[in-house]
Amino acid sequence: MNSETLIPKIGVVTDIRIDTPDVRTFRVVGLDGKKAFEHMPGQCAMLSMPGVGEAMFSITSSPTNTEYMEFSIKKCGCLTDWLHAMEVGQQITIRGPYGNYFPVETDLKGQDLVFIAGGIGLAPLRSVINYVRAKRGNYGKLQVIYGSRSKEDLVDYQEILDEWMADEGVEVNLTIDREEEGWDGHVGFVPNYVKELEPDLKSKVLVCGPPIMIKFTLAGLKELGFTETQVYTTMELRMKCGVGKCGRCNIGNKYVCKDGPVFRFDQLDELPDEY
Amino acid sequence: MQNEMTTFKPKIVAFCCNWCSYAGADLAGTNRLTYPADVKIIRVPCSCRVNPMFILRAFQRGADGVIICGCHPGDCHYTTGNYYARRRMTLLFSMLDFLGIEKERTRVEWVSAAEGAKFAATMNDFVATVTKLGENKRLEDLRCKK
Amino acid sequence: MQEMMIAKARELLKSGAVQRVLGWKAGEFAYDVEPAVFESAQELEKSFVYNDFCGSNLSKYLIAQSRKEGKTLVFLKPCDTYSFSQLLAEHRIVRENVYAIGIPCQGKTDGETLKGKGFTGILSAQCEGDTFTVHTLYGDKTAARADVLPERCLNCKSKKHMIYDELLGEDGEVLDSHRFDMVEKLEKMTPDERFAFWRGELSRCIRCNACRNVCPACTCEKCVFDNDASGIAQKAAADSFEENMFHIIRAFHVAGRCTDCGECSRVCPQNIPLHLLNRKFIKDINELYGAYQAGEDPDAKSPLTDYTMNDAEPGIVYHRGGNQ
Amino acid sequence: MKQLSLEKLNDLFALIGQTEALYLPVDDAAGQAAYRRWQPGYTLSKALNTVRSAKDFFFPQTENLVDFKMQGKSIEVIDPRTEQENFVLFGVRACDARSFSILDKVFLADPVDTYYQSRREHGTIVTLACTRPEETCFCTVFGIDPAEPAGDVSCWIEENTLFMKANTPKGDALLTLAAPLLSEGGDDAVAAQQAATRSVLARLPLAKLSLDGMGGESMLKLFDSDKWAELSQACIGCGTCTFVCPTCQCYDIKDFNTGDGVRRFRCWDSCMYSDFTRMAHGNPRLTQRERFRQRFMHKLVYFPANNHGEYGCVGCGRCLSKCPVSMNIVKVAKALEGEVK
Repeated sequence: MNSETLIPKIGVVTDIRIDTPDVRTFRVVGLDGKKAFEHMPGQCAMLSMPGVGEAMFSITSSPTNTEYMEFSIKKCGCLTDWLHAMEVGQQITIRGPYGNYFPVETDLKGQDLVFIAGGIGLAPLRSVINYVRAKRGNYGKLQVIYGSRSKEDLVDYQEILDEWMADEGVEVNLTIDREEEGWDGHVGFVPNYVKELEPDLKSKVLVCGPPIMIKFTLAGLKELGFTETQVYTTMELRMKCGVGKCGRCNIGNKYVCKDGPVFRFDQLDELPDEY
Repeated sequence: MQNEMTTFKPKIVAFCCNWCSYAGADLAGTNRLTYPADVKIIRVPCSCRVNPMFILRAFQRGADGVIICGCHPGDCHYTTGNYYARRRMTLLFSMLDFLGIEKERTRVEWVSAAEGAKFAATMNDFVATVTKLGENKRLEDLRCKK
Repeated sequence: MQEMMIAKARELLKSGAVQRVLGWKAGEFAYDVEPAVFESAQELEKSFVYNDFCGSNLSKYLIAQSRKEGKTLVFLKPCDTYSFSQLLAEHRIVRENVYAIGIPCQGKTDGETLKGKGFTGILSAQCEGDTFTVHTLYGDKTAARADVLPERCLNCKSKKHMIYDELLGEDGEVLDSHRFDMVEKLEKMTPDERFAFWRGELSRCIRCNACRNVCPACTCEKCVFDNDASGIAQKAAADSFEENMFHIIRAFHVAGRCTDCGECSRVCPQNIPLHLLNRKFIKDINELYGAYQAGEDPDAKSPLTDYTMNDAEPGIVYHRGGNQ
Repeated sequence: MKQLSLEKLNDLFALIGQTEALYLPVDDAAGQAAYRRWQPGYTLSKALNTVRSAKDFFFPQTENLVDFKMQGKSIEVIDPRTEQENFVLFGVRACDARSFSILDKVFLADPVDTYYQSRREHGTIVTLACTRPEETCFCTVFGIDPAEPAGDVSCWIEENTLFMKANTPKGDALLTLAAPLLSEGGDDAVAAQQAATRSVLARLPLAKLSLDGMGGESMLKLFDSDKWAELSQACIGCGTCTFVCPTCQCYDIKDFNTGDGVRRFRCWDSCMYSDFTRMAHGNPRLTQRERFRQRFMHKLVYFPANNHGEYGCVGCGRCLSKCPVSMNIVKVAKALEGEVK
């Protein structure tokens, strides 16, 4: 890692994709046109526009993408408003990678994987899904259960249709909260859909989404017979330094930026309920 | 030293109310009355809109003097705005003086839409006063110094 | 007095007239008395105190306490009643949920003041008559009461309670204090001297926000200095400008509402005489717009939300006050 | 052991001040001690300790991290640091000296905070033994001996003599520099003073403060304790305890638009502040109870859980004397004692 960790590098935005009305995906490379740094799926980076703010975002592109990094960002505050308003060619600052990652080379290797995401929660999982798809032989069956408020709120919808659904051995189950015209797929909340689908009890589960969805999904998984040691999630708290020093993302004796953001639910059980 | 004094051009921020003083400034312009170009006018709906923080921010960002211009008392477009502004500014200026910050760097003048000449004269006088005082040193933010 | 207060509080708790008591709780030493809520007779017996160290003003706690179910009994010293009355005038306290008992006050000292007078290693302290006896690690020492009172009590403005439901002990009178003497002294200095004085004081500020958070007049749901969108949210005194601005604006925002309770100066860890800024505003208001004491008359209009046609022009500042 | 007559103390300061920046506690306008850069005419404060801790010298309240210049769509990143000068910190008490090793565990852990590291490398710490501890002192609870303070050089002042002992190569270098003024001897005088001080230490009211049961093992039990509501009820949510604390190290990173560019600086922050954890989607610590709990849980439970049982407190007593509502870590520890039994 860069020893001057608080001094960022310059990143150039080379492409902006409009995913949903409030989510855009930004493609970022370093000044030399190459990836600013290497990362593992689930890790994060600090993006910033000087004078506007700096915030932690999960890297949504897979490490197997050798050309650039991508960040899917929902518009919800000062910095993200600014990022949504910028144009291709804009320079921003970037530092990282920060945090741990999904244990794709250890615990998850050789396993059947179930990915459960809600809304923008797909962003950190997309990195893992594409990593696993690129190294298909190392993993078992893949199932993606993804829900959003409406069809237009489904992040990466085109990629899901064109690539994931086209892949053999990848089952994609989409759902939206309410009926709408032009949608003939499943309608209902993600936790209920998970219960209906009854994923294979042998698989490892990766969950990300709004806190309330995570809570009910976990409860549903337990009802189905999953144990907490099978389920992983990735967390988000306010962060400033990214290296476990500024104290902001401290929960119990852990720092989400350094010891997280990826936790297994049995690990979270040992921590104070403050997230 | 002498040279420095003569070349010093103060940066002045003038908060002008939309209804009287801004129009007064306009009139000064159309009548081709001159006042230093270093007076930067900020249009506000009413002199009452000027938050004390605006004045301090102006000093922080390098202003050497701040002047607030509004309608004459009794003529406020919103009936009473400038009466409130009058009390506020009096107390604020007195507080700045209490902290030892030169009181001549701040001023309130009532300028109507018809008083283009008064606007120009006021600005000329204020610029002269602040020029005499020199650079604002007591309410500056060193981070904003180039 | 303490016994009377406990008896009264116990009685009102027992009868169900009040659900909780806002008072002071004994600490580790004599002086570290903390504001506390008591909900039972046992708690009162165990740790309720009223002594010479109960300086903290409880009125601001009523903003939260009066929004709880049931009534809160609060003990208010004369100067606290000014804050209570002002907060009522600003509709910050639910009056019907408060039972206010006025209690007399002979001036309150605090650990910092004692330490400033050279008492170190304080284990306990008592006051009998006008003599303070302080037991320290290094022997017992005595001091005259007047010598260990902080400035705000030496220049007490009033021993009269402005508002109460019940009074324990005698009510006092509004006093003829010398509280503006120091402001006058500063006004007589030259601007250079004043600037040097305030730079010396304000440069010690660590921006802990204790002055703001303790102030009974600072009751905004969200302070402008905590609002990122305001562009002036600052957490640290990063530059002399920031310290100046924070304190000017803090004092300005409470001008006309500050009752001069002196809590800002009491809590300042750096002992900055912040009350002088508030008193300057009070003095100016008195001189320019007529005598006004916040918290005295709940129906009076605050001077900054009021005006007359013939108010002084801001230019008056050029002609009054200190030498130039 | 080296010694120097106190009459020559100013000569010593002048000698050190010639080659390095020398900071020492002097009395400020309000009669409290504060570290100032030495200049002729300054005298060493007699106060037990400074209001602000000595952490300022390694972790200043505000510090520029990086400057940005923006033009059109491009950004230029500028490291604003200039070469760090050597400095000597004189008169640090044993508690503050310990605090540096606590801060080291945070800032020197991987990845190293180079801003902090550079200051640590360039600073020489000269400690001064306490002789008149106050009732708020409880450093002994953390195994600190204020009669034998750590640091590069340890000092004792007894009667009219300053005794000095070097503990590290940096300390040796400083005493070598001061050698022309120093003479040998003083072991007996120092030992006598230490014995006297230690007898006072044993009588301190907080010397027997028990922290049994604190630490990682009882994390959830302490976190869920219902004492927190009562303990935090008086808290006004200011940052006094945090800012006077020698071990609090949370910081914020903010941008300041200078009109010419953007200056990114870090500044002390406090977990007691309402916006400390506020995010776009909400705040996990909504009331003062949670914020208050975080500060004390961090010092008494989380920090020791990560650092082999070492607490994030040195017992300097600053929060005891400075809290506006007289709430402090001692009251918290005592209230929680019953919870873990």
